[in-house]
Amino acid sequence: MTKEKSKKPVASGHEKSSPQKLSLHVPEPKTRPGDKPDFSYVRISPVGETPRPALDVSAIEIRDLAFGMVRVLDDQGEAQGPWAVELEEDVLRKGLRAMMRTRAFDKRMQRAQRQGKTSFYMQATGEEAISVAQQMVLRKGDMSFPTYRQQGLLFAQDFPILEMMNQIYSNEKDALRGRQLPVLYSFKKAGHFTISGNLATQYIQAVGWAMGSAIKGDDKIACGWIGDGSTAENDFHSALVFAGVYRAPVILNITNNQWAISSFQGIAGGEATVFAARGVGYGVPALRVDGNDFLAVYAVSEWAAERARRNLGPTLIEWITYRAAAHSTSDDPSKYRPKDDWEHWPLGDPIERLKQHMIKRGMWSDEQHVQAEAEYDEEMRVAAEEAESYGTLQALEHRPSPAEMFENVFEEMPPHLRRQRQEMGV
Amino acid sequence: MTKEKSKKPVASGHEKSSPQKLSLHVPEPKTRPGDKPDFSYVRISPVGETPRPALDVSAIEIRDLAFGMVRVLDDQGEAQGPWAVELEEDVLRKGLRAMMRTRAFDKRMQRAQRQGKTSFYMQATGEEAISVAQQMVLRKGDMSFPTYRQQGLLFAQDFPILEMMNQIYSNEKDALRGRQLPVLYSFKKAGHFTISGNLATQYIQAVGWAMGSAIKGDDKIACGWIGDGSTAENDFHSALVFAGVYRAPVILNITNNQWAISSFQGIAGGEATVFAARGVGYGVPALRVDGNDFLAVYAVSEWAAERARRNLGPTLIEWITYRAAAHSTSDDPSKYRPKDDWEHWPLGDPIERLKQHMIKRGMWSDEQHVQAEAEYDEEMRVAAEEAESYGTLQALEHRPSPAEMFENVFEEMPPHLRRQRQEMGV
Amino acid sequence: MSMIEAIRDAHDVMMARDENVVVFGEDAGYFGGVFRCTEGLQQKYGKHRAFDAPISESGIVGAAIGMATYGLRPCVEIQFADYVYPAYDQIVSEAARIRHRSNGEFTCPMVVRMPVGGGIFGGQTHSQSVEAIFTHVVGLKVVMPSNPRDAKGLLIASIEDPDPVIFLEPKRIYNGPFDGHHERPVVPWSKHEDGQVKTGYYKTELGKAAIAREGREVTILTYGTMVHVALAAAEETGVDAEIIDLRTLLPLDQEAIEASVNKTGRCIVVHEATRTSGFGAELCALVQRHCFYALEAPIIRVTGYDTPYPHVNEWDYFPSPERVGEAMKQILEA
Amino acid sequence: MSMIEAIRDAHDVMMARDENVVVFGEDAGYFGGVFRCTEGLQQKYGKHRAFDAPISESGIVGAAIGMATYGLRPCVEIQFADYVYPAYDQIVSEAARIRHRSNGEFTCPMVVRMPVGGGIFGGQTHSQSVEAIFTHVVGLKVVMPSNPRDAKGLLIASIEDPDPVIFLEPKRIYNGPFDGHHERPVVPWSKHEDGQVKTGYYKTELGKAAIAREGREVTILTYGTMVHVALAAAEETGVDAEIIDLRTLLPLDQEAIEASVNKTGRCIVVHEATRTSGFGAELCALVQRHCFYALEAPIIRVTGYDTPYPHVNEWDYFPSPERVGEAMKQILEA
Ligand SMILES: Cc1ncc(C[n+]2csc(CCOP(=O)(O)OP(=O)(O)O)c2C)c(N)n1
Ligand SMILES: Cc1ncc(C[n+]2csc(CCOP(=O)(O)OP(=O)(O)O)c2C)c(N)n1
Ligand SMILES: [Mg+2]
Ligand SMILES: [Mg+2]
Repeated sequence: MTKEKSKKPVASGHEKSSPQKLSLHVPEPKTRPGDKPDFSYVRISPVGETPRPALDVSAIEIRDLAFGMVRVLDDQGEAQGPWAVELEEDVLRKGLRAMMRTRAFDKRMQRAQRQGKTSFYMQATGEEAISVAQQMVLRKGDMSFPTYRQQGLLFAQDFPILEMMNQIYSNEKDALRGRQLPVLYSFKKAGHFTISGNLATQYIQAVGWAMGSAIKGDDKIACGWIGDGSTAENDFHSALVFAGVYRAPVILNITNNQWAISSFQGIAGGEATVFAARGVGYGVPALRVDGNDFLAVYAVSEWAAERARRNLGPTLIEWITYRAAAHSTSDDPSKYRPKDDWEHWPLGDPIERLKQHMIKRGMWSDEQHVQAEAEYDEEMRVAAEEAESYGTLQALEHRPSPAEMFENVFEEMPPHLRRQRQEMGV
Repeated sequence: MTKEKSKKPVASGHEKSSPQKLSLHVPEPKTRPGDKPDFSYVRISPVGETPRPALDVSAIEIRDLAFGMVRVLDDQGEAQGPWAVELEEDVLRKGLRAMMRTRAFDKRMQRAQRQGKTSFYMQATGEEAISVAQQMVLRKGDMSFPTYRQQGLLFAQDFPILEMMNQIYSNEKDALRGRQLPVLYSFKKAGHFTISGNLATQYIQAVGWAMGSAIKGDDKIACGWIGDGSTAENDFHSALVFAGVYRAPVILNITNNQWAISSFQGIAGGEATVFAARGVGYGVPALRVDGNDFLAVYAVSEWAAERARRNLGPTLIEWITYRAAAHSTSDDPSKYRPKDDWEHWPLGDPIERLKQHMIKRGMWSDEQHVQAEAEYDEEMRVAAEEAESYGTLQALEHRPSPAEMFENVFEEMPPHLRRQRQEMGV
Repeated sequence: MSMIEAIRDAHDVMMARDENVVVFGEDAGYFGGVFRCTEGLQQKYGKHRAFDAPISESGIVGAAIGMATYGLRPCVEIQFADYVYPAYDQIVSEAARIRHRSNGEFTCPMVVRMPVGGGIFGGQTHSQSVEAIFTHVVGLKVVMPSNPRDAKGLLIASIEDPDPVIFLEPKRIYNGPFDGHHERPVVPWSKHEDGQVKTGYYKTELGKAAIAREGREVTILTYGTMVHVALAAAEETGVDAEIIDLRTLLPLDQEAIEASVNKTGRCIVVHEATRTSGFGAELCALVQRHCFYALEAPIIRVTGYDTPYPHVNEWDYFPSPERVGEAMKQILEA
Repeated sequence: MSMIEAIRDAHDVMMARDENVVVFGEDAGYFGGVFRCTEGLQQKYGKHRAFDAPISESGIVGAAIGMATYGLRPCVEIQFADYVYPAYDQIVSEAARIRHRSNGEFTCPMVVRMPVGGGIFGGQTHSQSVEAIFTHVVGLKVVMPSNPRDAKGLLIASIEDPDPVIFLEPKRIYNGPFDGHHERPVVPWSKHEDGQVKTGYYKTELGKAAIAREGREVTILTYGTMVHVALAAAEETGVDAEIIDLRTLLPLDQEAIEASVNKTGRCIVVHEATRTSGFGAELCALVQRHCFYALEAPIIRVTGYDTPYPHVNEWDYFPSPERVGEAMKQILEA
């Protein structure tokens, strides 16, 4: 390509300004307590618009998709467009059940915390589709590196809720021996990595784990998880660098639920761009997806998992969703956002949307739904009762022995730890 | 925009693979010692092709420019295209002189290190245009946060070379009192921040400094500098996050000289993408520029500086260049790349290219060039002789007093440091 | 005033006096911080002087360093000390050495605040005491108050200090003095003498210890929450302990320490951090060196154990008045 | 064999024995590391087992943790210890605690190697000794050899260790023992007994000190380069010092230390790191506690000063045989 010679070069300094007072820009959410919710800032593509690329696509080729939004379910509950996959009835039933049980579990544990039975709890309300649907495309041996808000990964596997509750209560049956804060699970048998209380640290570990699988010629893939706020952490960067450089078989998930405690996603960098757009700068193909659309989550997760399994490398996915509940039991969102925000969230409730789709397809009904809800509530009540019988924070006499503190610091206890344990008198 | 309803949704799992052995991809440069140099991997745009956007452009709007390359000087030494600015003769003369003196200085100091007069030296051969031209668009009070390879910033200001040499020799006149490794200058009066030996740490500091200027309603801007290899460091990420979020008045420079000691730029992520492409994911407008083209560097630096001064925020610039010499006096590049790489570098030598342009414009001649070279060599020889008279690593008796070690650890020396100084007996 | 209010007040006083003081951190702007230590500052001083930061501890500190070298006095918050590690490089390699390496051309007057310590069922990532990884760093000052009065005075002194200060806030005593008796109700600071905080500007000099209790039998070197635990231990055992509240760990008030140990001839060091290579080690090293001939018994350390901070077994880990009391008895018998 | 060759050999032995061992770091692949400690491994074992890494210390360690939890045994290189700080969070918050927090479900067998110490005119960013910021971290082992024989045996033991190990290599003695007499020519390891390194597989047990010199008058606790400085000091002063080469700092061989100090009644601690809160403090704290009644004089620390490592004044900072010798004389007179 040649260009005609520009006739007269532009004179230097033609745009030079005289000194001007600078000022600091501090992003601010559109609405604060008392305001009418306003989600006009969310870039939403029409259902079906964002294309489905070939599996072996490069980051550069699909760089514009980061600004689109993969959506499958339309407002009427119909599946539309290139990402619409005809899922078997039992897959949908399983997905709906897992999402509903996640929510019922959250409700029960939130209440347990309020009753002083545990120190802390974190709900995933409104975000259930993402972890549930992604888990459903994974295979045995794959490893997820979740944050504290991916309990859906466990419900999608019908993981024993008693084991989760025992951890939350730090009771005598807690597999983690009362060491970890509630919800910071570790369930290796479920492909669920030990959750860190430090944000973002595990994103690069997921990449390293996936590199390990590739180094060994294994066929396992890894999934990293991070929140919108936590993308600002440095480990986000190192994860993307390593994933891009070594083409690690990993799915890198960003759950953009619009909030990081009291900070809206603009404080993490979501004001002038979208998080998915980071992929291309690291050579990692990236998509932006309606995270409250179970079918879209399933389809894109499957696509990304396939890329990883065929040694085509990493995929970055920004899931757009909304943190409907408080950040944690220590948080009161009415202090920093409109009380009724969630009801106005334009992408709806993932459970309601899947329910609508299933009703549409004749697989489900409102009555069944109500009945299922009641059933799961009851299941959680009963399980909690049993878990509580093994101890809670109000019944410390049931807790794991203090001597456990010294176990598993190392594989073999060194002399100084033995001495300290003796000092403690246990 | 509406899409026709897809008739038959694609069946799930249609792309599902059976388990497949993964393998690790490790990027490898195209050529190694003994190979014929091959730079076909460098994306080079035709001169004049990459457009010049408006100053108040957004990162998303110009996201494709990251994959182009701003170039002004063509093979014949003519200025072409939308970025061609008619620079005054004295600007060009000044630029050429600064680049040539930089190179002469490097030559002399490299030799001094070989003679054992100092411990260490780092040349900027082949990259002189970038720092020289950028400095020429800065104003008094602006602050650069350079790496160890931006000595051109000082030459563009006619900074006293004796002060630089005294630092390199850690002699009795060294303003840094023999504390710092050679070339890790600090010259506040020249808008030259104290250089860290730790890579990338100062990129975010440049952003913070610029935020400070904006907070105070000042009119000063900052320039951050980083190498291709160092973009992998975490501080690169935090700098981009903060610059994007707060729209800091800062120019974020990436000097992509293709190498980081023995590692080619693919190891930092330059294989599947370009570094400039990182900008859009952080909401920072980004350009990719021929760094060996003095006129392009000048024009793009001026554009970015104007953006910053008008409170339009940060700009990320990837300068494409080549590290012609060894990484440092401790390095031997023939161990990991073809010996004659530099001669085949497709973007040439910045000094030769500006010289050609100036000759074309009738401002310069080959004879003048040879004469200037000799003059600068002699200037450096004389200056080095003087600097050496104040001490070198071979003449430690001239060094700053060991007591200096305890000074400026804090503004006021605390008792324990006073005690330790006494202990030392100084 | 609670310690939270005292810290907020120190910010307020300094932001009013010096427009170069700026405050930021995760959730520290609009909301005022998860512990509410910066509440109201954005509303009062504007978004450009008190704002929310991305979740990037290293970015927060790195940006603060840039601002400090520009000429501001940033006072930034790390949400929990357990999350300061990503910022460690910026603190150690940069903030602490900028003055020295530039021979004073550039300086870094900056405060990095963070809540430390356990006792709130926060598990291993909301309970750590990180002082020792900073006391080894040349070029830093390290401060830890034990009550609202000192908290305000020390924070003001830290903000005015020309060098970087690590300001550690024992979160267990944010709302009231806590002596380790978790089974008892918390007494608020308003009921405590040290909760009577002067209004307006005042400084508590860095580098000076306080004597929390005079005594003759044994010296207890401690800081933060453990001051209250040690006081309880003295009261409960009846041992006439001299309790030194170090307040500033770096630079250390060695004079006060030596004077006390030379008087009592016995020394116990109490801290919540894990033992090995904790700051207590430095205290032991100094005391044995400088008071060797006065010492009648080996110095005892009562500390957290060398394990991660537990969740449910918190009270077995937390150095209790009982443990301190036993050390007192042991050292008096030695 | 030089220490570099010994370290390379340890890698080679372990990569041949265990295909789960992988090696990476900045310039560590094709080129074999700036100190050439991994030279030839990529050529021998393939790019997927020995490769170059991006300049991202935290990425290197973070990825290594992921690999270790997958089931590999990564042994990674940080180019200089001065650059380990960005990785500090991954080491402290993750590697060190993964086994504990998952109750052994996930483990992190990983070695992080890095050159430490000065004496090469490397200035403040190529000279630091970082042991103390790791010895305070529960869940880590910390190792520092003083000669090629130990370097190989300890590195093999570290790679085989089921937990994360910080492996510190005193770069000043990579090529030959250095006793602080910088004015004298370097003697290569090939001329030294401890340079006679066995071929093939052998281990030097972690947690066990060595007696570098038996003696009766004073115990010197030290490690790395300073072992050689202490030996020189003993020889030059004629003091009959017992020099303990700790080799592993965590877990520490307390038995060996106590046995020696109880015998000599005097103790000097020597290290190159800055003094305050250095590892020497922990050694003082332990010795005064456990050998109190045997001690005839206060323990003396001979260390780097509490300033950044200087460039041109390196030899004034570096603990010299003279300084150690003077401490010996002082302690014998006490
Ligand atoms: C390193 C670190 N810094 C700060 C925190 C405190 N913290 C816990 S959750 C949270 C917000 C995270 O927001 P986001 O990543 O968006 O995830 P979400 O809670 O929305 O799921 C913060 C700041 C932490 N746990 N770790
Ligand atoms: C934090 C840190 N890690 C590693 C190093 C060692 N090191 C010094 S220069 C260098 C290569 C940098 O390459 P690049 O960023 O491309 O800059 P260039 O040398 O090409 O100008 C490395 C690895 C360092 N100085 N700091
Ligand atoms: Mg969020
Ligand atoms: Mg480079």
